[in-house]
Amino acid sequence: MLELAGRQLRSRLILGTGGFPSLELLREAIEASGTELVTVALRRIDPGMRGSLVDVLDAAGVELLPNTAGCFTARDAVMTARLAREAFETDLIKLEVIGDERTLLPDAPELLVAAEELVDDGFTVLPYTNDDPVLARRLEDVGCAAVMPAGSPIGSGIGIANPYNVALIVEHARVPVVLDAGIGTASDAALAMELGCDAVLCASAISRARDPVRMARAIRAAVEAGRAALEAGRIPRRRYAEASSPMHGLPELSGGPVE
Amino acid sequence: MLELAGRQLRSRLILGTGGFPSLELLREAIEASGTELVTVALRRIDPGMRGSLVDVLDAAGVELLPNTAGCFTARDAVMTARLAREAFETDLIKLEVIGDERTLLPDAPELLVAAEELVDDGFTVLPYTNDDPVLARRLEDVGCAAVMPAGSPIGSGIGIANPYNVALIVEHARVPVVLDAGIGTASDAALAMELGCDAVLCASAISRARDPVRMARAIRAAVEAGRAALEAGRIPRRRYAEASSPMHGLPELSGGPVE
Amino acid sequence: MLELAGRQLRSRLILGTGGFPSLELLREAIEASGTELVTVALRRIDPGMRGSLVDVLDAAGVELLPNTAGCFTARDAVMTARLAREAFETDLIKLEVIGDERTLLPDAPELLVAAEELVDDGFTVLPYTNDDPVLARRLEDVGCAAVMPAGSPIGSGIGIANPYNVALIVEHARVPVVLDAGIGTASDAALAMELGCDAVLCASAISRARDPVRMARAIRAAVEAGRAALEAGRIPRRRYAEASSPMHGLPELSGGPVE
Amino acid sequence: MLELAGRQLRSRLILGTGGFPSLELLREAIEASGTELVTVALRRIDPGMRGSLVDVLDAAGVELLPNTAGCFTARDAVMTARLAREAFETDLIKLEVIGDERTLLPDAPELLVAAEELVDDGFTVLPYTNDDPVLARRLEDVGCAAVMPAGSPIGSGIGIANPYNVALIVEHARVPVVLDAGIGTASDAALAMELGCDAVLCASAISRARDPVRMARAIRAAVEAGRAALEAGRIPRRRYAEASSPMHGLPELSGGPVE
Amino acid sequence: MTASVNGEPREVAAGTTVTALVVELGLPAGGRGVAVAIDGEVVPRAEWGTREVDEGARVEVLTAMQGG
Amino acid sequence: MTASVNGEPREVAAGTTVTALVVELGLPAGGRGVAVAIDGEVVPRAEWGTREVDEGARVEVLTAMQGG
Amino acid sequence: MTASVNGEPREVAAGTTVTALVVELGLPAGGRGVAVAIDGEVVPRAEWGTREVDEGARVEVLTAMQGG
Amino acid sequence: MTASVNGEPREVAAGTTVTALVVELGLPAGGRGVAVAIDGEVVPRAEWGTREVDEGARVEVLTAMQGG
Repeated sequence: MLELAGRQLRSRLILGTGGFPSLELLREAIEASGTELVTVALRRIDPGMRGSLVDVLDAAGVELLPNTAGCFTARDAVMTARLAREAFETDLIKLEVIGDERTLLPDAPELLVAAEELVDDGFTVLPYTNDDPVLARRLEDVGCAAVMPAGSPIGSGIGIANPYNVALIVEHARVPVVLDAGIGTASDAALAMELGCDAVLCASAISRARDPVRMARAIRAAVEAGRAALEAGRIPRRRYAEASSPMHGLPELSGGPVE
Repeated sequence: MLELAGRQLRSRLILGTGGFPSLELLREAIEASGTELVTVALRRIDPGMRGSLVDVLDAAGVELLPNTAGCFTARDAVMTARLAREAFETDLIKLEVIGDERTLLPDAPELLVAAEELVDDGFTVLPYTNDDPVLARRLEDVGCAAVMPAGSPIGSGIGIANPYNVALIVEHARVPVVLDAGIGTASDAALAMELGCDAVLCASAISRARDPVRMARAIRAAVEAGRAALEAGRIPRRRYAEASSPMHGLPELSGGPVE
Repeated sequence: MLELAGRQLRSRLILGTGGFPSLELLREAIEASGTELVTVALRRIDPGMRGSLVDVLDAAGVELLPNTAGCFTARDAVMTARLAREAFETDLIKLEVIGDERTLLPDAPELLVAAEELVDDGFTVLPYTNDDPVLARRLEDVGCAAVMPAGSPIGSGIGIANPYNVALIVEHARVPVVLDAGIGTASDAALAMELGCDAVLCASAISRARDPVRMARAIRAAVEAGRAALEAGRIPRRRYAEASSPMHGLPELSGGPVE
Repeated sequence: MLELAGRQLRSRLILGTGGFPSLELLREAIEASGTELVTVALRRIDPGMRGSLVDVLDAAGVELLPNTAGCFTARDAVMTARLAREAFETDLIKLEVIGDERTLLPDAPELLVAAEELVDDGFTVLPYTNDDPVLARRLEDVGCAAVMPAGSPIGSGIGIANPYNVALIVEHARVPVVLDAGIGTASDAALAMELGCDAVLCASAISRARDPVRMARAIRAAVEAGRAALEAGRIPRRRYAEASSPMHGLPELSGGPVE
Repeated sequence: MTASVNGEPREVAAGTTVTALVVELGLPAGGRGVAVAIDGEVVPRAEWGTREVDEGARVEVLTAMQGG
Repeated sequence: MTASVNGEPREVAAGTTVTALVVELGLPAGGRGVAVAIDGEVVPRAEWGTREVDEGARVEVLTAMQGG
Repeated sequence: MTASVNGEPREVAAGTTVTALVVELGLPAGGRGVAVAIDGEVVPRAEWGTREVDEGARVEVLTAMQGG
Repeated sequence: MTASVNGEPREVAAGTTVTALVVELGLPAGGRGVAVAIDGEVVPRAEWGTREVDEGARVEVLTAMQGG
C-alpha cells in the first residue's frame, strides 16, 4: 500500500491523461493500468470537444490530480492551482512551473516559491521537480506531500538519465518520491522502483505508444516487478562469476578403467 | 506463446534451480515464477542428500532442461549430455562449455564443436554462449534450437553489459534468443525482453535473493512487462521534451480587465 | 584561446588547489597542468601553517580565483566574496552556495540570489551550479560571466553523471561553460570538452591522485585532446560496421589454374 | 616504452591507413599522430592509382603492419599473410578473419585456427579479436604476440561498448592488449588506456573525421592522457562528496559584536 | 455590452451572471470540472449565481483537458 | 573384487550388475534421474540389468542436482 | 580590553588598529591575501590603519587556504 | 597465350617470367610492396626471375592499399 497525500493507494502507477488519441483508449488504458490517480490539465473550453473527460474519469472511479502544466511563473501556477481547486473540488495539485520550452524542466526558484505559497493556502502539493537532491529537500521542507523528480524531459522517453541523483533523493526523502517524466518503456519504470521510488507517473510512454492499452499493462507490471524486486532484496553486483551449478561432485569422464 | 525447441510455452521465464537454500523454497519459487522449464545439473550422488530434486520438479509439473555445467571441453560436455539423456529421458540439453573459471564464460571453438556433435547425435541443443553475434550465428547454422547469450558472467548480477550486442544477435537470429546469465534484478529482465529476446533464463538473481519467492514473482512480472512493452511499440527517444499537456488553450491569468 | 571573464587564457584547465599534500606538490602540479587560473579558499588564519600559499601561487604566475566554499546561504557567500575581493584584489569569484553537506551540491534559489547580488556589486561571477539547464540559463540571465555545472558531487570522481544535461547547457549557453566537480580521471575531462564545455575545473582528481603531478599532466593532455576532437569533427556513431580496408580488389586465392 | 612484438615503441597509437581522403592527408596525420606503426591492406593493383602508399609510409619512417582484412576463412587469411610477408618483408601480421559483413566482427574458431597456423609458420601474429576474455586467452595460448580486442564494430564510432570485458582481458593477459576498432573520439581512446590497454589502434576515427590531422593530434594526446592517468593512480569513485576546500576555519560572518 | 471571454470579444446582456454565461457556453449547470476567473481572480463557485459580468471584463472559462 | 565408484574404491561382489549397484547405493530401482558411466562410456538404462561391473572398472553414478 | 578574534577571546590594547592586530598575528604588513571583518562587516584595506578594534568586537582575520 | 591476371584474361608471351609481368604492369622492378600468387600459391620473390607464367595460369598481383 502506498500512502500518498493522505490516500491509501493500491496502485503505484499514476497515469497522465495527455496524449491519448481518444477518450475510449484513455478509458481502456486506465483500466489496464490499474491506476487510482490520474492527472488532468485545465484549459479554455474548446467548443469542438466531444465527450467529457471528467465524466470518463469519474466513471472509471479514479481520483483527479490537476496539474499546472504550461505555467512559467509561480504566480500563474498558484492561480491555476486555485482554479483547479474550484473546478475539481480537490486540494491535490501537481505543481509544474516550467523554466524552458525546449526541455520543459522546472524553474527551481519559482517552483519553490509556488510550492510554499500553495502549501500555506492549504493545498496538498505534489511538485514536478528536476533530479536535484537539494531542491527535493527544500520542497519537502516547505511542506510538499511528495517530490516528483523528472527522470528526463517530459515526453523524451530517455528514461532515468541520472539514476545516481534519483537514488540520492530517495535516500534522503521523508515524503514519497514519485518518478515523473521521461519514462520510455517498461524497464525504465522497473528501474525507478528498484531505485526506491514509491511510485511512477507516466503519460506519453503509455498514451503515445503504438498500442497504449498494452503499454499500460506493461508499465503496470513493470512497476509491480520493480517494487517486488526492491522488497525481495537483489543479489549484489560481482566482478566475477559465481557458479550456479555445483563445482564439486563432477564425474571423471575421460577414459578407461583404473590402471 | 513461445515456441522453443518444439514446445509451446506460456511462460517466457526459464528457471535455473541452482542456489536455492532448500527444495521447499525452490518449489515455491517455481510456482511463483510460472515457469514451465527448469535446469538441472548432473553430479555424483551425494549420500547425505535429503529429498529428491527430481520428485520436486516432477510434482511441480515442469519440464527438465539438463545442463553440462562444469565441463571445460567439448568431449566432456558431449559425454555429460549423453548421461543426461539417459538420466532424464530427454533430448533437451543446455550446452555449457566453460572456458575460464573466473568468468565462467564459454569457450567459443569448443562450444561450436560440441554443439555440432550433439545436434548430429539427435539432441535439441540450447547453447549457453557469449554475446558475440558471429558465434550466435554459427551455433544457429550447425542446428541449435536456440541461442542463449550471457548478459554478463553467471551469478554476477551485472545485468546486460552490452545491450548493443544482444540487439545484434536478436536482429539476425532465426531461432529463439534466450538471455541467459547475468540478470541481477527485475529491470534487467525487462530490458532483455525489450531488446527482443524471446525468453530469459534466471537462476542466482532469484535463488540468491533475500526473498527468492518474491523475486521469482518480480522477475516473472518483469519478463511479462518487457515483452508487452516490446509488443506495444515504445515511443522513440527524443532529445527534447514533448509536452504531455496541451500548449494551447492556456488562459490569460495576469491581471485586470481589458484596457 | 579561451575568453573567460574578460581574460584570454591559453589553458582550458582551471586548477583547484584543495587537497594537495604539500605546497611543493601544488607548485609542481601547477607547472605540469599549464593552468593560468587557480582557486583558493578563504579561512581563518592558522597559526601552525607553514609557507604562504599566495606566495607560491604568485611565483607560479597564475591568477587567483577565490571561492565561497563552505557557505550555505546567499548572505554568507556574498560576504565571503567581499572579503575575498579585499584579500586578493580581484573581482573574480567562484560562487558556491552549498545546499547539502552530503553531496555539496548547490542550493539553486540561494545561488541565484547571491549571483544577482554579486553581479550588481561589480563582481565577475563564476557560479558553481548543478547540471540543471534551466538554472544555468537563469544564472546567465542575471549576468554571470560563465556557468560551472557539476558533473557529479565534488570529490566523488564519478565523472559526468548526466552528459545529456551538460550537452543541453552547452547548447543553450551564451557564456563559457566550465565543467566543475566530479572529474575522476583523464577520460572524464576529455568527454567534458567533447560535449562542448569551454574549460574544466579540477581539484581532487589531481590533488588526491597517487601521483598528483603526473595526473596534472594527464588531465591537461585530456583537456587538449577533447577540445581538439571537438574541433576536428568526430565521425558519427553507426549501428553497423564500416570497413576501413577496401572491400573490392580482393584476390581470388582459393585454388588452381582457370579451368 | 611499449614493448610490442619485439619492438620498442615510444608511441602507443597504431594508425590504420584506411579511409584517408588523400596520401597527403595520411602523411600529415602520421606526423601529427606520432605513430611508429601503421596498417596496410593487400589488394589487386589498381591501374588508376596515383602515388605509392609504400613510398609515403617509408618516407614517414613508420613500420608496416599488413592486415588480412576482407578474409572470411582461416585459409584465406593465412594465404594473405604469406603474400604480405613477401610484399613487405615483414613477419608482422594483423590477423583478421571476419565472420559477418554487417558487423565485421571476427569469427572466433576460424581466427584461432589461423592464428595457430601463422604462429607455427613463424609469423608475429597480432589478432583482431572480439571482447571475449576466453578467446583472448586462447589466442595468447597459441602464441600470439598481442591481443587486439574490438571496442565495437570497425568504423562504428561507438567506442568501448563493454568496458567490463576489456578490463577482464587486460587483467588476465600476459601479452600486450591493443584496443582495436570502434574508437569514435578522444575520450574513447583515453578510456581504453585507463582500462589498462597497452595501446590503441585507430583508423576511421581519424581518417574520416572532418579534420583528420587535428583528430590525429587529439587521439595522440588522449592516448598519452589515458596512459598517464593510469600510471598516476586515479581517485576512487565515491558515493558522496568529499570537500576540496577545508570545512574547518570557516569564519562566523553573521552579524554584530559578541553580546 | 462586450466582455472578453477566453480571449475573444463576446456580447453579453447586462446583468448576466457567471452561471448564466457558463450555461450559455453549453457547459453543465452544476459546473463540475469548470472554473472561472474574472480579471485575473478566481470566482468561487458559490458566487457564480450572483456575480455579474461587467462591461470589459476579462473572463476565463476553463475546463478539464487531457494533460500531464 | 574392487571397482572405483564415483572416485572411491568400493568392494563389489563378482557378477554385480549395474542395477544391483544402483540399488545398493540406495537409489530408486526405476532409475529416474540417474545415469551411469563405466570407463568413460555411458551405460544405457536398457543394459543395466545385464551389464556387470568388472574388476577395476571406473564407475560413475550420477544424479540430478540443483544447478544452472 | 577583550575582543573576539577568529572565535577566540583575545586581549587587545585600547586603540589597537586593524593593521596593528594583523601584524600582531604575524601576518605581512602589506596584507596581500588577508581580509578582515568586524562584527559581520568587511573592513576595506584602506581603513585598516585608522579603524580601531572595540571592546567586544567580533573580528575575523582570514587568509588564503588551499581549496576549491 | 592467355593467363588470368587479377581476374581479367591477359595475353602474355610464352616464357614471360613473373618479373617481366610485374614490370609490364608498370610496377617497380624491385617489387617492394608487391606480392604475386599463381594458382593459389605464393611465388616467393626469389623465384620471380625464373618462374614463368603458364597458359591458363591464374595470377594475382597484389600491392599495398590503405586499409585497416
